[in-house]
Amino acid sequence: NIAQRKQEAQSPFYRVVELNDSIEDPEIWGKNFPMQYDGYVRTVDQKRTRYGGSEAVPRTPDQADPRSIVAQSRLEQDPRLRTMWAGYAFAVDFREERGHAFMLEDQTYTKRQEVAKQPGTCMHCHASVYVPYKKLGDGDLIKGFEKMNQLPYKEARKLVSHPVACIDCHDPSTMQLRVTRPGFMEGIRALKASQGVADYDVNKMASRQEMRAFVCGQCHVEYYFKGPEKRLVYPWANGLRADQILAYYEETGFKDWTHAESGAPALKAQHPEFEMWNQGIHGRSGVACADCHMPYQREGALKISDHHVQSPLLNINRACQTCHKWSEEELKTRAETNQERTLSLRNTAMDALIQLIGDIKAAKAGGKTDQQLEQARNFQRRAQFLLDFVEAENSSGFHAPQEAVRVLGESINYSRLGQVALRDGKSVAGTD
Amino acid sequence: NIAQRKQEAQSPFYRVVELNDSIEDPEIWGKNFPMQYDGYVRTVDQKRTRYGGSEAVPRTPDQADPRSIVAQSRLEQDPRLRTMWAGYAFAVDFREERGHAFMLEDQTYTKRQEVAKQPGTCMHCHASVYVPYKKLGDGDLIKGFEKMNQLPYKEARKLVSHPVACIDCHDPSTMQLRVTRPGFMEGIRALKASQGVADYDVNKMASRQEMRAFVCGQCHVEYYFKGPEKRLVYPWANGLRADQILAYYEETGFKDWTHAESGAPALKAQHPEFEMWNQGIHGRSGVACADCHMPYQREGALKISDHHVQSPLLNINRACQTCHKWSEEELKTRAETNQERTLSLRNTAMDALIQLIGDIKAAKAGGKTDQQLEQARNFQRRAQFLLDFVEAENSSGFHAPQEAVRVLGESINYSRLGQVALRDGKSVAGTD
Amino acid sequence: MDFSRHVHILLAVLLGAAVGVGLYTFVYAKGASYMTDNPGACANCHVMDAHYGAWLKSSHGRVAVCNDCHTPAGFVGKYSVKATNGFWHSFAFTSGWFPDQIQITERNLKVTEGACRKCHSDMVHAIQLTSDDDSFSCIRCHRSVGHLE
Ligand code: HEC
Ligand code: HEC
Ligand code: HEC
Ligand code: HEC
Ligand code: HEC
Ligand code: HEC
Ligand code: HEC
Ligand code: HEC
Ligand code: HEC
Ligand code: HEC
Ligand code: HEC
Ligand code: HEC
Ligand code: HEC
Ligand code: HEC
Ligand SMILES: [Ca+2]
Ligand SMILES: [Ca+2]
Repeated sequence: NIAQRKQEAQSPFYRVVELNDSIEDPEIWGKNFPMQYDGYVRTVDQKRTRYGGSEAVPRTPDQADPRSIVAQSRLEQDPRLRTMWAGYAFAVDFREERGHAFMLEDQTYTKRQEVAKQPGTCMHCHASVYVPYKKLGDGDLIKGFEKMNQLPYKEARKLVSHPVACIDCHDPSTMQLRVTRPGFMEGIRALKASQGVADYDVNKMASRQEMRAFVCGQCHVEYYFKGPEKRLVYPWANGLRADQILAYYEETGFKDWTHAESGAPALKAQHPEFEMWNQGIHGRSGVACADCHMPYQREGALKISDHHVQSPLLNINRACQTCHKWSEEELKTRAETNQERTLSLRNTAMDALIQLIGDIKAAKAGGKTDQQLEQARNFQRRAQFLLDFVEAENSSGFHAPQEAVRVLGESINYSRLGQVALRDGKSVAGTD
Repeated sequence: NIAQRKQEAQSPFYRVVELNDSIEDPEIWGKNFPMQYDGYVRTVDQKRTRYGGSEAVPRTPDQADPRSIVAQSRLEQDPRLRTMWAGYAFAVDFREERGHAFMLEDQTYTKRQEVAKQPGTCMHCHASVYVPYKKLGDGDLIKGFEKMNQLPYKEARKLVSHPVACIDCHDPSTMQLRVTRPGFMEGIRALKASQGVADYDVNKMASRQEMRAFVCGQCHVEYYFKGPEKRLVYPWANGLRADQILAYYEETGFKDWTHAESGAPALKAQHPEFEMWNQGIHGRSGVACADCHMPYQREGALKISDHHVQSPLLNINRACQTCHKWSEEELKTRAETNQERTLSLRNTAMDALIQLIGDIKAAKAGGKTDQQLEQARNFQRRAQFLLDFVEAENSSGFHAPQEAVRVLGESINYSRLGQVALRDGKSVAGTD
Repeated sequence: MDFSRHVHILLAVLLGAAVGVGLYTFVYAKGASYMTDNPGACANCHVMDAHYGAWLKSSHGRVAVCNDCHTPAGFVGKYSVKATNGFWHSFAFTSGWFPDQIQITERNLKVTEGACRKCHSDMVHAIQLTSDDDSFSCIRCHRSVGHLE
């Protein structure tokens, strides 16, 4: 009733506890902000959309992995992925991602941990590391980051206790958004430098609206581990487009692994949501991640940000309809039409890549030398990275529909050129 | 001033002449509707945008061609087009299209007329044929259409006198929009039939908003001449997507010509603006051609449709800002960003096709038989049609940015598969 | 010749004419009603018709009039904005020098953003908690509240 609402409105939050920069546990923050906390804990929900969300798949817990529910396996859905990643941990276990509540346990128990020795760097995006970094660095965030990167995963794991928490996105005294992740601070600084902006300090120079995307860009980005220090680096020094990132890797000569079937120096792309969103019309229009994935929600006489971060297609009314007056059904169809087009060309690109890998494998078996295979392998490296860039981007093309498909078109070209190069045993005119 | 404007608002048009269904001359219609007529005659303007509009290129008139100004040659801009169309009239003369005022003379004097014998069918889209068709068919539009199709171009040319005129889009008694072109009536009927709607009669069943696109769809469409009667047919029986149209041609076994360098049974795509627009977000949102190309314009107290049909990028305030609140500069950049992405992949696709044609040509010269070349030629046929579909579409991808790029991706795949097939001398597993 | 003097004379003449014409427009177009809060006053100009119609259909058609959104709170603010806008609207209308699709100016957009907060401060209190950064725009999401498209 109105009296009650007026009351709520006047003092929206009660300061029940005194928050400070060392309180990690979201439950304590939740005492002051119970509505946001309620949403936050609901990220345990699992619900599928046509191409996103996630499905709760039951499993029998065992010694190595106590989880009784996981998300569906992407490798089972499309076995071609196993071929694409042959020889790399991803070929062993790769699942649809699910809500934030699971990030720490999913990382701890993925079978990828069993086949490869992972560094503490992994923690950067799967745990509340702000307080642990500061502790480890004696008050210095960056030092703590550098130290944790160099620990073995198992050691680092002991230093953290929560998935991403309030403190990772909010300043406890003002509740303002803030970036706490060194990877993003350094990545965005390199990007801005390439655009002529020197010494960019994200926490001082970003607008509030930018921060509504940057806090997500802390983790939803392409990355690699640089050098023996395993420093987490976002490869943005040339720009955020797939081809600019590929150029960066070409310049630095980095590879993630050697492809087991073809011997190509392969790259793995991971969740470049932030990069793709930047190429799309929503990004260009200043529509931030939080606008769609944490839309405002009425609670009594107040509106608050929905902290149940999830697929906007599970929440079209609030996520889309304030800006778009189309019906929910129509908006869903629009998003899915963009996704279908992307996935149809993704399939063409996937077939092309798998055929190239098969051809190189056969040529190798047939006795071709590394030198004879070099060109085809380089084509594979490029084709595969571009395809994976779209494949790994979790919106199935929605965040930047035309750009996703353009990148796939270039991937197809490289895969098929690889096949031609292999047959010619020499360079193809004008394409290298 | 306001007094005059208040007056105007009350009686928008004066009936100066009595119009009827046999008055062709737009100047006479213009007596009743001088503001629309003023716009109509301004389609002589030539002005370039970044990728559209047109440029007035001076030339010295001669016996065969009295034009002293033409539009820029697309063949000179991109000589690869000559290779793509080798052996077909388009390789001889193909220019950027310009305003409606020129349609009749540009058709009459294109050098394509010199190298190929064209039928009267051509007239359907380059002249005011409504009255001539009716005359030729003794009052029966369809009969007149069929008769004119079968005349040689030169004969048909004598029966017409104007470019598209008021009577081609308007009912003279009500000024309502109407479709007067048999090609569109039949094409849309076939399309609707494929969607389960029987006996579709466009002039009875279309909504007013649909008509604001259908009157343009009378001409801005892909077409072919069917059989010895040279009937104009819009190949829409499977749907409007590029691949559906390609499937239609595959089923009917139609070809436009035999490629001079490769011997492939080639297809030519032409101006599929209507088809592409249908795949885009504007088409889906019910934004019609006239909304952007003939936006409302203030004339004193009145709003009229701007009959100066042209590139909307020459008129962003009226064409776009009704719906979009971004600045003119920003809107132009948005459109151009979509166009750039399309054109960049179009270049990749064009290189791929030209290389395939070169390879087939070399293989032929090297003594390969027709049977050995068949598969590569079929890949060329498909790759070329899909590329040309985007190339010939005059918005450089703007009408449907993601779809344009998807079609190019498939084209690249076919071109490169053709090269592989040629090298293997046999079918490539799983791709045919 | 002193060019800048000529420019000054020219400007003075133009301005005189503008004020004259503006005054004529003001009287003839029932300018006095501009001073009221009656939305009909705005719709006196046919170029405001579409906005008037769209306002009637909008969610605010029954809860806020034009001036609630297009003038700031407080008497002085309100009438000084009205005076500035009133002059330019009359001038533009009479001269015909304005785009077919009228675009709101930055200045007036700020006024409107302020207006949202004027009525809805209770509702948005929570979301303003993290920052009262005034570049945070309401109409980024609620563009159609005043004029349904
Ligand atoms: C305009 C709305 C919008 C914006 C802005 C947006 N997204 Fe999305 N996002 C979507 C939609 C729609 C999907 C597809 C969901 C599906 O398929 O169920 C999606 C999917 C995702 C997914 C996969 C979700 C799932 O359910 O599997 C992630 C992760 C994601 N987005 C992160 C981001 C990040 C990070 C940003 C900002 C850098 C961002 N999004 C910006 C609308 C948006
Ligand atoms: C500290 C790192 C981190 C931050 C910050 C972060 N995410 Fe995530 N996000 C993840 C991880 C890791 C997962 C996958 C968890 C899993 O599968 O166990 C994930 C999953 C998701 C999903 C998938 C949910 C589903 O049902 O499939 C969405 C959507 C999403 N994040 C959006 C966002 C948005 C929006 C923001 C910013 C408001 C954000 N994330 C901030 C790391 C992060
Ligand atoms: C730069 C941030 C970042 C780093 C570093 C990172 N992750 Fe993730 N991880 C994410 C995000 C974001 C998601 C959710 C999106 C997705 O799954 O694509 C995710 C999802 C996952 C998932 C669930 C989906 C799957 O792949 O099965 C696992 C498991 C995982 N990460 C393991 C790891 C491991 C192991 C490491 C270290 C080698 C690591 N992550 C490093 C950001 C990161
Ligand atoms: C992944 C990032 C992320 C995490 C984790 C997070 N928030 Fe937020 N939160 C946001 C964003 C984005 C906003 C919108 C801020 C803005 O617009 O300035 C927000 C806004 C808020 C606000 C302001 C009111 C509102 O709802 O808009 C409060 C209070 C808040 N969060 C509390 C919490 C609490 C409590 C937790 C932990 C239980 C938490 N947040 C965890 C991203 C996060
Ligand atoms: C804060 C505003 C905002 C939100 C929230 C938003 N959009 Fe948009 N959307 C835009 C803008 C702005 C454009 C660009 C067109 C324009 O300028 O009108 C756009 C364009 C689109 C387009 C056309 C572009 C294309 O690539 O086809 C689709 C489809 C779309 N949005 C769907 C969605 C869906 C689905 C959601 C929810 C998941 C959503 N939008 C949420 C503002 C928004
Ligand atoms: C949403 C606005 C919009 C709609 C609707 C639209 N167009 Fe366009 N059209 C454009 C833009 C923008 C261009 C690119 C112009 C340029 O590059 O200068 C264009 C280009 C064209 C061109 C080439 C113009 C030139 O200057 O070279 C033609 C022809 C055309 N459109 C016809 C159509 C037809 C026919 C329809 C309906 C079936 C249609 N358009 C629907 C916006 C639109
Ligand atoms: C009777 C056939 C016909 C109809 C009907 C028709 N057009 Fe055209 N249109 C043409 C032809 C032919 C040309 C090219 C003329 C030339 O280059 O000489 C053309 C050219 C154009 C151009 C290019 C102008 C430039 O500067 O490059 C645009 C834009 C255009 N038409 C839009 C439309 C729209 C919008 C409609 C419907 C309102 C329409 N047309 C109806 C046949 C037609
Ligand atoms: C189905 C309608 C249609 C038919 C039939 C048609 N045209 Fe066109 N023509 C157009 C449209 C629309 C344009 C403008 C768009 C473009 O140029 O792509 C055009 C443009 C042209 C142009 C100017 C641009 C150029 O290609 O150099 C010439 C010349 C031309 N046509 C000649 C012909 C000839 C010759 C025929 C008969 C063989 C013919 N047209 C049949 C619709 C048609
Ligand atoms: C290529 C098609 C085309 C041609 C040719 C054409 N018109 Fe139109 N005309 C339209 C369209 C589309 C509309 C918008 C009708 C609607 O919304 O119902 C229109 C509207 C009109 C209107 C209604 C008022 C308005 O401006 O919206 C009048 C009057 C008119 N046209 C007169 C003419 C005259 C006179 C000519 C010849 C000089 C002519 N038209 C040639 C397509 C055309
Ligand atoms: C009658 C309304 C209308 C007109 C006129 C219009 N648009 Fe749009 N536009 C839309 C709608 C509707 C969408 C889809 C997004 C949405 O639902 O808000 C859209 C989407 C877009 C997008 C995003 C989609 C993409 O593919 O990137 C761009 C860019 C765009 N319009 C540019 C233009 C330009 C440039 C013009 C003028 C030439 C124009 N529009 C004219 C209504 C219109
Ligand atoms: C004398 C005729 C007339 C009257 C009365 C009138 N307007 Fe206007 N208005 C115009 C004209 C003409 C423009 C376009 C000016 C331009 O774009 O330069 C305009 C533009 C506007 C704009 C957008 C441009 C800007 O300055 O931000 C707003 C907002 C506006 N009017 C609101 C109103 C309101 C509110 C009222 C009633 C209190 C009103 N108008 C009364 C003629 C009028
Ligand atoms: C609830 C708030 C609200 C009310 C009431 C309102 N407006 Fe507006 N008006 C706005 C907003 C917000 C904009 C900016 C729209 C935009 O940029 O998309 C605007 C813009 C305008 C513009 C500029 C055109 C444009 O689209 O930018 C004019 C003119 C205008 N209003 C006139 C009026 C008139 C006349 C009335 C009363 C009949 C009125 N408004 C009532 C909120 C309102
Ligand atoms: C004069 C006071 C007043 C002003 C100014 C005002 N509003 Fe409102 N608004 C109201 C009232 C009262 C309601 C409740 C209407 C109802 O319950 O039907 C409302 C309802 C709303 C709603 C819910 C209805 C809907 O359209 O979804 C939104 C959103 C909203 N206002 C946003 C805004 C924004 C944004 C602005 C500024 C552009 C604004 N308001 C300016 C008084 C105002
Ligand atoms: C990022 C998008 C976004 C922005 C920015 C935004 N809102 Fe909202 N607003 C929403 C959504 C979504 C809802 C619906 C919440 C619900 O229904 O649970 C809403 C609801 C409202 C309501 C209540 C509607 C009702 O039905 O009662 C009002 C009032 C309102 N907003 C005013 C504002 C004002 C004032 C501002 C600026 C300070 C603003 N909004 C900024 C998205 C936004
Ligand atoms: Ca998911
Ligand atoms: Ca042109």
